[in-house]
Amino acid sequence: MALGDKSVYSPLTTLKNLFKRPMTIKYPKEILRVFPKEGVSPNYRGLHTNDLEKCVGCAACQRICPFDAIEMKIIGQNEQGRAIKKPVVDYGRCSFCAFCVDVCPTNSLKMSRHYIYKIKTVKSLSAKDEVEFVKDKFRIMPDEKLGDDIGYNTGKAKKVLG
Amino acid sequence: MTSRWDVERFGIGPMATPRQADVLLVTGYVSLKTLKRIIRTYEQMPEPKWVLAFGSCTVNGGIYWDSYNTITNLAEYIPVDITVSGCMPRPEAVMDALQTLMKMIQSGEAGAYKKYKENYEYYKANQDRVLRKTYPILGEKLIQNEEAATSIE
Amino acid sequence: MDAPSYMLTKIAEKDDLAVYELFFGPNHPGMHGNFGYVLEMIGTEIVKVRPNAGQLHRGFEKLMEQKLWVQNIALVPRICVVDPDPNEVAYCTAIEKIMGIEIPDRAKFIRTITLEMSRLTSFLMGMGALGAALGLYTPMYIMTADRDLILDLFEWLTGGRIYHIFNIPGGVRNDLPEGWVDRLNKVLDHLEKRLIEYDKILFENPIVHKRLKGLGYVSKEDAVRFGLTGPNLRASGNPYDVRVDDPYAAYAYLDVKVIIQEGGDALTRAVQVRIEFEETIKLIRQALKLMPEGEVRLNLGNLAMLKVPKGEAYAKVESSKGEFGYYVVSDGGMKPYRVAVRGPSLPAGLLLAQKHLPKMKIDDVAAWMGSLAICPPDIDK
Amino acid sequence: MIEILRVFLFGFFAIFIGLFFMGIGRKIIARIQLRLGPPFYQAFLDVGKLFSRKSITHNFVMDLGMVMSLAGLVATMLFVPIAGHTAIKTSSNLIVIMYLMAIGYLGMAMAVAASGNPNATIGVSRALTMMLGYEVPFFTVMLGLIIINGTSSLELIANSQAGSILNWNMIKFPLGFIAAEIALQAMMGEKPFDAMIAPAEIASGPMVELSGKYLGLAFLTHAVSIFVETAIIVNLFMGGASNIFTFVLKQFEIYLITVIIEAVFPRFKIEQAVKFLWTVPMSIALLQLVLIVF
Repeated sequence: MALGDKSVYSPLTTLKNLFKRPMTIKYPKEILRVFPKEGVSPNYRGLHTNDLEKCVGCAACQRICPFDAIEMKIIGQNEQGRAIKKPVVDYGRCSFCAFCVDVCPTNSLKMSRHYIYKIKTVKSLSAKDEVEFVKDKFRIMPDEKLGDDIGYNTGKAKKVLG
Repeated sequence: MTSRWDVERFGIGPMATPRQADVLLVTGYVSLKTLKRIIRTYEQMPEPKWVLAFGSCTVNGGIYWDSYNTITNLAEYIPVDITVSGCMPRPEAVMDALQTLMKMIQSGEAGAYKKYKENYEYYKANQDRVLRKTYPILGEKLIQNEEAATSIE
Repeated sequence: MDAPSYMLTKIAEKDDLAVYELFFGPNHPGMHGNFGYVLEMIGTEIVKVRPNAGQLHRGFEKLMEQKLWVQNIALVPRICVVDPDPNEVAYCTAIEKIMGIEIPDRAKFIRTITLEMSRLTSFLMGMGALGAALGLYTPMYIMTADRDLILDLFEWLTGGRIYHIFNIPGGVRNDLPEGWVDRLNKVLDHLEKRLIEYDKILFENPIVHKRLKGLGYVSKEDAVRFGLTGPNLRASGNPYDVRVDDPYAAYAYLDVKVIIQEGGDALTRAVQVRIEFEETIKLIRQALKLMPEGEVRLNLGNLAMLKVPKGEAYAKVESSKGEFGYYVVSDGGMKPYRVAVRGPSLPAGLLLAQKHLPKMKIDDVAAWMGSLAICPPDIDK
Repeated sequence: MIEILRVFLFGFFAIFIGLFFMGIGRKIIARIQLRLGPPFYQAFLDVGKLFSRKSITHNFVMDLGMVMSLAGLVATMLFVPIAGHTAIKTSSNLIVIMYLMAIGYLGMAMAVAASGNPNATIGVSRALTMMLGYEVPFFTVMLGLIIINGTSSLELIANSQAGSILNWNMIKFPLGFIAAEIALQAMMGEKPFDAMIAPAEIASGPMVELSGKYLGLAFLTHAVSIFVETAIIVNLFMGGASNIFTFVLKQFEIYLITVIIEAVFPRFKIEQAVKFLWTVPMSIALLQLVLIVF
C-alpha cells in the first residue's frame, strides 16, 4: 500500500501551491460565484420577507416555530372589528429552519437571500437599556422590502409540511 | 478561518491567550459553566477590548431559550459592541461584522469596555444571580466539613 | 499520609508541590471546541486527568420532550456541528420505525448521499485538525477550503450551510436541484485529485509518522470494552460498521466496503480516516449511479399535527466519528415522551482519556484528541 | 556622538528589515496555504498596535527581562558585520556573537518565569533545552570554518570568500552549510523546531502572559533575531556582500528557505528535536570537520 510510506521530499511538493491561484474570495469586493445565482444559493434560508397583502394572519407560522420566535402583532382592525395580525420575527430566537415558510397556507411568508443583520450597541445607552435596545432591534416585522431577492420559497415546489 | 474566507487579509488572526486578544468572539449559546469562563477571559483581556456576539443565541436565547442551562442574553453579563444575527451566521456576515467593528473602533464608536467599569455593580449582580445556580448542591455544608477536617489535622 | 501510587519519582514522593494542575481547555488553542481536561502534572508528564465537561450542556434530551415531533428536527443537528446529518437521519429513522412506514427509495438515496457528504466534511475537518494539533497548518487551511466546496452543495440543496434541517419524517424536504449532480461530480473529482496532495503533505510526512506512531494505542479488546465506534474501532481491527451490519437509508442497496486495520495507534487511525475518505467518495458515486426516480417524501398530512403511535425504537447511524444512536419513546402524543441520544465521542473523550492521558507528555494531548476525532458537543449534549 | 548615532541606526535598520521579512514570510506561508494572506506591511501595523495597548505586568523582573531580551539581541547585532559595516569592531566577533545571543533567551526566560504561568515555564524550559540542541552542531560547523581560516573574525571569513560564487563556503563546504541550515531553523524557532511556542500544546509558551507592549517587545526581539541569524549565515557561507542591498537580498534567500520549511513540516516533540539535532546535523557537521582537518 502506498500509504504509510514516508519521504522528506513529499511535503515539499506542496510548495507548488505558491504558483497556484489562492482560493480566497476577497469578500467585500468579490462574491461567491458557484451557484446559478451569484452570492448565496438560490434557495438560501435568509431573513424573512412577507407579502402583507397576502398574509391572512392565521398564525400557522407561530404554531410551528420550534423556538417561539414568531409573535403575531396586532396592527389594526378590519371592518368587522376583528384585529389584523401579522407575524413579527424575533431574530434573537430564529434558527432559519424555514418551517414557517413551509406551513404558510397563502405562501406569503418567504425567505430572502439576504442574511446580514447586525446591530451596533449605542455607546450612550446605559447597560440595562442596552439589553432591551438590542432585543428590540432584533424583532422585525417582515415585509416586502427584501421581496425582490427571494430565496427559500415553497410556492413553486410541492409543499413540504401540511 | 478557512482559506476561502481568509480573515488574515485584514490582519485578523486567532491568538492563543486572552492576554494577547483584542476582540472576544462569542460564537453562539453560552451555558452557565461557559459563562464563568467567558467572564474570566473577558476580565483577563487588556484594555481596550471589544466583544462581538454572533448567532441568535446571544441575543434572546436563540434555539436554547427554554433550556435550563443556558443564558438568554449575553449583554446582561458582559458589554457587547456588535451583535450579528444568524444561526450560524455565514462567513460573509462575520467578516462584515469584523469590518464594521474596525470602522467603529476608528470612529471611536466602540467603547463598550468602558461600560463594564462604569456599571460594574450591575454586571456583577447579574453574573452572581445566574452563577449561583452552578454552585454544588451540597455546597456550603461540604466546604464547611472539609474546613473542619483540615483544622483538626 | 501515603503517597499516591501515581507519583512517579522519588523526589516527587517527598514533595507534594511537584504536582501542579494545568487546565487544558476550554480556552486553549489545542482544544477543539468548548471542553477541557484538568491535568495534574509533574514537569511535563501527566499523572492524573480529570475531564472538565459540561461547558456545552444544553439539556437536549429535556428540550426535545418539550417540542413537537417535527420541531425537534431543527434542534438535533446541533448535537454535532461538524457532522450534523447523522443526527437528523437517526431521529427521523427512529420515528419512521415507530410509525412503521417505509420512505420512498429516492429519498433513501438522497439521505445516503447527504450522509456521505457530511462524512466527507467531517473527515476533512478532522484530518485538518489533526494536522493543526501537530503544528502543520497548511493541510488544515487547504482542507477547510475544500470543505467549503461541499458546504456549497449542501447550501444549494437545503438552503443552509451548516445546519441543513433537511430530513423530515417520511423523506427529505426537497428533490435535488437542477445541475446539482454535475456540480457534485465535479467536486468529487476535485477531491480525488486533492487527496494525492493531502497524502504528500500529511500522510507521507516523516515527522507526522514520528509523532503519531505508537501514540494512544487501543487494543482490539479495549476498543470494544470502552465502547469505541466508527473509524476508531475499525482501526483496532474490529470489523463493525452499522452501514453493513444494520443497514439504514439506502445502504442495503450499496456495496459498502468495510476497511479494517490492525494497529490501533494514532497513525493507524489517521490512515483509517484517509482510506475511508476515499471509500466515501466511491460510495457517493455508486449511489448517484443507482439512484432511482420518483417521490422524495411520503405525504404524512400536516406534520405539525403529527402524532406518532405508542411505541419505542432505537435507530443508529454510522457517523464519521462512530455510531449515533437515538432511542425514542412515544406515548402516542404530539411530543416525544423521551429521547435518549448516544454520542460516539463520549467513550473516547471521557473514559479512554482517563486510561490514556496519564503517563503521556503534554505534547501529545492535542494530537491524541485529534486522532480520536473527539467532538465535544456530543459529549455534553 | 556619531558612534552612538551609528549604533542606533544599526538597531533600527535590523528591526526594520526583521519586521519586513516577517511580513513577507507570513504572505508566503499564506500563499502555500492557498489563501491571500495579510499585506506585507502587516508586521509593522501589528507592532504599532501592540505598543498602543495597555499591558499587564506581573512584577518588575518581567519588565526587565523583556528589555534585556531585546537589548541582548541588539547588542549581538552590533557585532555582526553588514556588508562591511560593523557598529563595534573587534578582532574575534564570532565568539562574542555566540555568547551574546544566549542573553536574549535568558532575558525571555527571566521575564516569563516571573509571570508564573505553568505554560510559560514549560515553554522556557523547552527553549533552553532547544538551545542546547542547536548550539552544539552550529559550533561544530563554526569550528571548522575557524580552523580553515585561522581566524574567528566574521569580516575576515566573509572577505576570504570574495570573488566568484565558487569561493563561497556554501559551495566549498556544502555539508557544513546543510548542518548550519538545520541548526538555523532551530535557532529561529521555526517548525519543525518550534516546540517552545507550540500553540496546540502549551498555548504559545513563553508568550502566554505577554500582553500589549510586552508582546510588542517580543515581536521586535524576534525581528532582530531573524536579522542577526540570517546575517551570520550570510557572512559565514555566502561571502557577505559589497553593498547593503545585496546583503539583505542574500539574507532574504536564507529566510525564504526557513519559511518554506516552516510551512510544510509539523513540529517535533522537544526530546525528538534535541535527539534529531544531536544526531543528523551533528554527524553532518562532524563529517565536515573531519574533511576540513584532514
